[in-house]
Amino acid sequence: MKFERYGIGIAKGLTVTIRHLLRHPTVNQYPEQRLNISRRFRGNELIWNREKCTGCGTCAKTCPQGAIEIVTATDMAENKYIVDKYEIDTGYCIQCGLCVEACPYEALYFSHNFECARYRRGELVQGKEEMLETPQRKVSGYFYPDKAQKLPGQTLLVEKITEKR
Amino acid sequence: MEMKPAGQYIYSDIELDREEGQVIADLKAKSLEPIPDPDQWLEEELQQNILLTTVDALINWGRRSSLWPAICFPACCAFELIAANGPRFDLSRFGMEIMRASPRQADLMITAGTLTWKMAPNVRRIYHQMAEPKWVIAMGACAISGGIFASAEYAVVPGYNRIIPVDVYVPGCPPRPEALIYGIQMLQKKIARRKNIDMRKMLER
Amino acid sequence: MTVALSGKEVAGKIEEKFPGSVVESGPDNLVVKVDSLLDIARFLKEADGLEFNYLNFVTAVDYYDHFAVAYRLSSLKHNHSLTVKARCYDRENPALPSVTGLWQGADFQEREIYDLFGIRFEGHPNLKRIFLWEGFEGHPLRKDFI
Amino acid sequence: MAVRTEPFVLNMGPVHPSTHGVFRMRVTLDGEVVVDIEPVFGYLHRGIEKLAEQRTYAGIIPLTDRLDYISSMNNNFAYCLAVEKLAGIKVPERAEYIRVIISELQRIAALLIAVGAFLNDCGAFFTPFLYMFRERERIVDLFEMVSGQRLTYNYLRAGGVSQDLPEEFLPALRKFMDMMPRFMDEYDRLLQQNEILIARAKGVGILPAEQAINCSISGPVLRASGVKWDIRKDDPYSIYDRFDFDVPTQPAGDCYDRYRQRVEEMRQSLRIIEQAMKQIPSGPVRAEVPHLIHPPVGEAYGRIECPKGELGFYLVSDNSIAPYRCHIRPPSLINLTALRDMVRGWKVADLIIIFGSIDITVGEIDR
Amino acid sequence: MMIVDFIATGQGHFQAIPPDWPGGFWWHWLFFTVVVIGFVLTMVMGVIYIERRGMGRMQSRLGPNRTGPFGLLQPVADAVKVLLKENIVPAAADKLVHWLAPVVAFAPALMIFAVIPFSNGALLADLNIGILYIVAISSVSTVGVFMAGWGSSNKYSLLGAMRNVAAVVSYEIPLVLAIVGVVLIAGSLSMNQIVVAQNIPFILLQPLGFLLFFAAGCAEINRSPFDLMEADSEIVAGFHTEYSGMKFAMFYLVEYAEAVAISAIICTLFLGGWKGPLLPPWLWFIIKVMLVFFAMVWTRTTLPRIRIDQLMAFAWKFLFPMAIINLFITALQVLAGWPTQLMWAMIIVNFAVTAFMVLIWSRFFFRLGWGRIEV
Repeated sequence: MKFERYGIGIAKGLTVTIRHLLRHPTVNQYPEQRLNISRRFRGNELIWNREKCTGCGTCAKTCPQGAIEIVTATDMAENKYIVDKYEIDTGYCIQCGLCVEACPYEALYFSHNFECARYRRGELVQGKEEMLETPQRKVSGYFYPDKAQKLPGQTLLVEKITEKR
Repeated sequence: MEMKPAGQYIYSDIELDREEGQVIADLKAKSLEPIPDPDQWLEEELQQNILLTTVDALINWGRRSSLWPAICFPACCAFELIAANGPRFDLSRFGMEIMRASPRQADLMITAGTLTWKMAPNVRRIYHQMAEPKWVIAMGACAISGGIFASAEYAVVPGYNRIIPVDVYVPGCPPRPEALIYGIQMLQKKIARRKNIDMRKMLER
Repeated sequence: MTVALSGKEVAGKIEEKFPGSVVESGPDNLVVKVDSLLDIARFLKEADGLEFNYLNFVTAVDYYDHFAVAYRLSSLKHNHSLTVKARCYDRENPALPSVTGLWQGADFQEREIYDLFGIRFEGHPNLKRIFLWEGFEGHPLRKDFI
Repeated sequence: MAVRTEPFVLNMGPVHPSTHGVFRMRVTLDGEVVVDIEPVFGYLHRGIEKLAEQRTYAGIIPLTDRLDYISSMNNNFAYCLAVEKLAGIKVPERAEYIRVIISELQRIAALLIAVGAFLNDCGAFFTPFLYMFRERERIVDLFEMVSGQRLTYNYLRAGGVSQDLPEEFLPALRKFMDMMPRFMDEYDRLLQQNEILIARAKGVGILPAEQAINCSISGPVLRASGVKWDIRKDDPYSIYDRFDFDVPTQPAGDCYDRYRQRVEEMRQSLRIIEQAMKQIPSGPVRAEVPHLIHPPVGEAYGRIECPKGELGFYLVSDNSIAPYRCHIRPPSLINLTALRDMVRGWKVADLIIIFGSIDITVGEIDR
Repeated sequence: MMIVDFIATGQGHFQAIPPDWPGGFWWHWLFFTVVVIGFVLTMVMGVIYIERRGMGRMQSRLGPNRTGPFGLLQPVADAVKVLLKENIVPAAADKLVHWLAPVVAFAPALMIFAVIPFSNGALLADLNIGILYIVAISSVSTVGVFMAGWGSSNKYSLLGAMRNVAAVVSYEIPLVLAIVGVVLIAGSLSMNQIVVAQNIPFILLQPLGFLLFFAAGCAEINRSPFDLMEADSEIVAGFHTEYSGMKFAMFYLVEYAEAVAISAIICTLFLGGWKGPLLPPWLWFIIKVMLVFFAMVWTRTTLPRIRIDQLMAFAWKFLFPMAIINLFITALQVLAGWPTQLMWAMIIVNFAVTAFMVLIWSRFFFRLGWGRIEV
């Protein structure tokens, strides 16, 4: 640092900031432009497959939070459980993904959706009917590579060439 | 004033700490039930559907276009909040980049992070220091319900709505910056419906 | 590579200097008597060939009948490490000598143990609650804390 | 006649713009000169160690994410090392490489924040902070691709990693690696030689080497004081002994040196990633580990060099599915021991930058 | 009708005594009072917009762009919101002082514009001691700031206010000395005469003076890198920590009004004021003010903040001696009659002197008191 006292450092810094003024900013204007989020995105809701679920309760056991509430009744005729109540409080869930990893029957997925804000605390509790897959509530590829293949590739900031020099 | 040599420090009085502990204990005893969500306006909207006056519209436009957040970032979610403020998601598009360090000048409290009982009196105080009108967004699982730390009951407040009213809940642990922006837009919608000038009350006078 | 010193060898050295102060010695740890803890700590810090000048951490474990306070020491000079433990059998009013005079880094950690386990450290300059507030009842990390 | 002034006490925090979270200092001031400070902790004490005693070994990983939330991957790494040591699990080769790449990327991300926050404390009005946040965003993108979350990754598992890298990860990482050195040069141009920064930070808050060791300081703060001690070199864990990198040190131990030290470490991390990218083999990424781990009775201490210093997990097992005791060695808390001696006699403005140069995360201090 | 001419063409020459107006002075004063207040408020909104957008772009963000077209209405929205917020007076505050402080701070910021010419002779009062008036008035807002710090009964406020007073007291001297150089060349204290005298902008004749004035001016109005009194990272929000609602709005206004004032003074003294080809003079004036303000935003975005004792050292050990030397050299040049005959030689000489001085000072004297504390 030979020139540490001549004001050259300040001048260099000023050139960096003025150059940024001329560059295209890296902003993604969210409500209009939407990023393609990760294929493995752990969305803020869970998606539950009614057909595949056997009601074994492994998800509830694995959940470090105890956020999954599952109540089952035994169906003697078909020799399986009927899920009476399947409820998860999204305001309490931490999206760690352990339940999805643990599910032995591939009946539980993450959603690919993050717009879940609510005005009321009570509306955050996801009931059985609100957990089914719909066109709005897409399935994320977390822990399911075959589902991930169908989703669009992630938008990466490294791909965005904004730094012309 | 002479500096004392290394090793000799000035320690605070234990009385002050006791006082702080007393305040915390009082607050803890007082806030056993969550404060109900301020959602009266939702029903109003359904029942009356009164056209807002022009003045109301102007005021609400001003309020919702320049929400200045107060600094209250206890924990992890703070980094998603900063990311939302940062160059990629850029809250400043909504006129929100002015983070007022002084709560007196802020309108919005984004509660990014776990609240502990030791911190609760301070957050409550910040909330009371903010000038009306003010709003609160509970960001993340910890702010909504205590989240992953809720079972450490001795230290963690299960949700900010125990001590302050919350307007919008944004779930996630932490929510993505986009999710936060979505929550902010919901709050803006809420502000837009707010009635500042109540004609009926004026007529009664 | 940090060498974990054999507790037995070190115990031999300590026994030479302070007979009867080592309770137990394992492959990489050493349990010493509470009374002679401070002397041994000073010896470990200053003796040639040992020179444990760096205190990695201090912590405590609650075993119902006693508290084990573990000091993990290492030497940046010789690059070896050792875990020294002291057992504290008094549950009502457990106490240990403080090592802040030797390793200043123990300052906050001893306060933490005092806060979360209730073990007093005699000679600590500012022993008061660190994470919880004054007037909090009980010590959270004890096994009997609900 | 000697003029006497009365000291007055200023409470800085728990909510203050530059205390990096909810940290409080009782500052005794004489005018603008700091006579003494007393740090007050506990405003974010969330009982992580207590919670860990009630959870399974796998269930603790989400907790470690939230410990030092700007270097979550490193926390996972340290915890997994401790569990593997305790249960004697062998990690597959590919998983080791993934861990190293991820952990070094995380180091860069965390150090970017540290440097940015330090410069912000110097008053550079968010510019360097936002530039560095942009670069962190590029890293976070990669992490999101791998793990599906932006901040709390929960990616590493005892015995490997949860999923293999997606196929587009390595090309994207390649692009990042080509880009990053240019940006680092740009940051250097922005403020490294700035006269005002030098005037503010050089010679301020000097921490001598002996005192640093005595206070158990670790990480960049220790190395900035001239002590060549890096766990990656001196006690290599995982596969760090296969990589060729330097341990930079700085002579003086002042704030400016700590800032330079962090920048140098980022460059070394880039070197490590470069080598790991070349050598990464294919194969399984997760060892055959039972769902619930029952380690034998015993204790283990797994430590890594995290961006803030030595992060260690001291686990005591009683052969059940949950650890009997899980102690975390928090580098942030222990690095603060020296703060008091460093700031005495300096001004309020210096207190801020000295505090900023130590680089703490409150989540880790209070746990 | 001068006024019609002025609005239509932007040209015209106002005398201090406007004889052809019916009613004489009153119309003139009324008109210009309205113009000045309107100008200040509009300019404040303009500079807030410039600062937020410009700073956003320099930080590779966008800045406000949602409110109105290109976010142009953002300052309006801020104003609507801030003015309607609750007004809090702390319980322990000195009520009267707390209430008066924003008024005391606000009035002088507006009064400065009385002597700033928007066009040839187009100013509220063409005082023959215009510069002196500015120097006198601009220090008054410090009283308001200190009242705010004292009246709030908050430690951070008090610290901020003390810092501000210290800064203003120190920086007034180099500020005035830098002005004197200009006055010597122009030969008048009247702002209008100074602009008229600038056949070439005085920045070319007084480069060192310009640098000194810019630095000292930034310090006086607490722009970065001298924004110690409201340093976010150190003392929360400085003197207006306890202010909310309309009173805070006034402080916010003062902050930017002072910035506009300093920019206007700089452009009047050094950049040729309203002079310029093609465009009408008032437009040139506004463009120049914006440019100077942009330079302030630029430095604010880039530079770290300096410490309080360094702030003092910078004033007394760096700016003050340089200002004296600058004054001395200028006086010599004026005595020798250079300004009229050897204009270009003087420009070269002055630039050489500036470069030499800055180098010398940064090498030897700048170091004094640097990096250590002087109590």
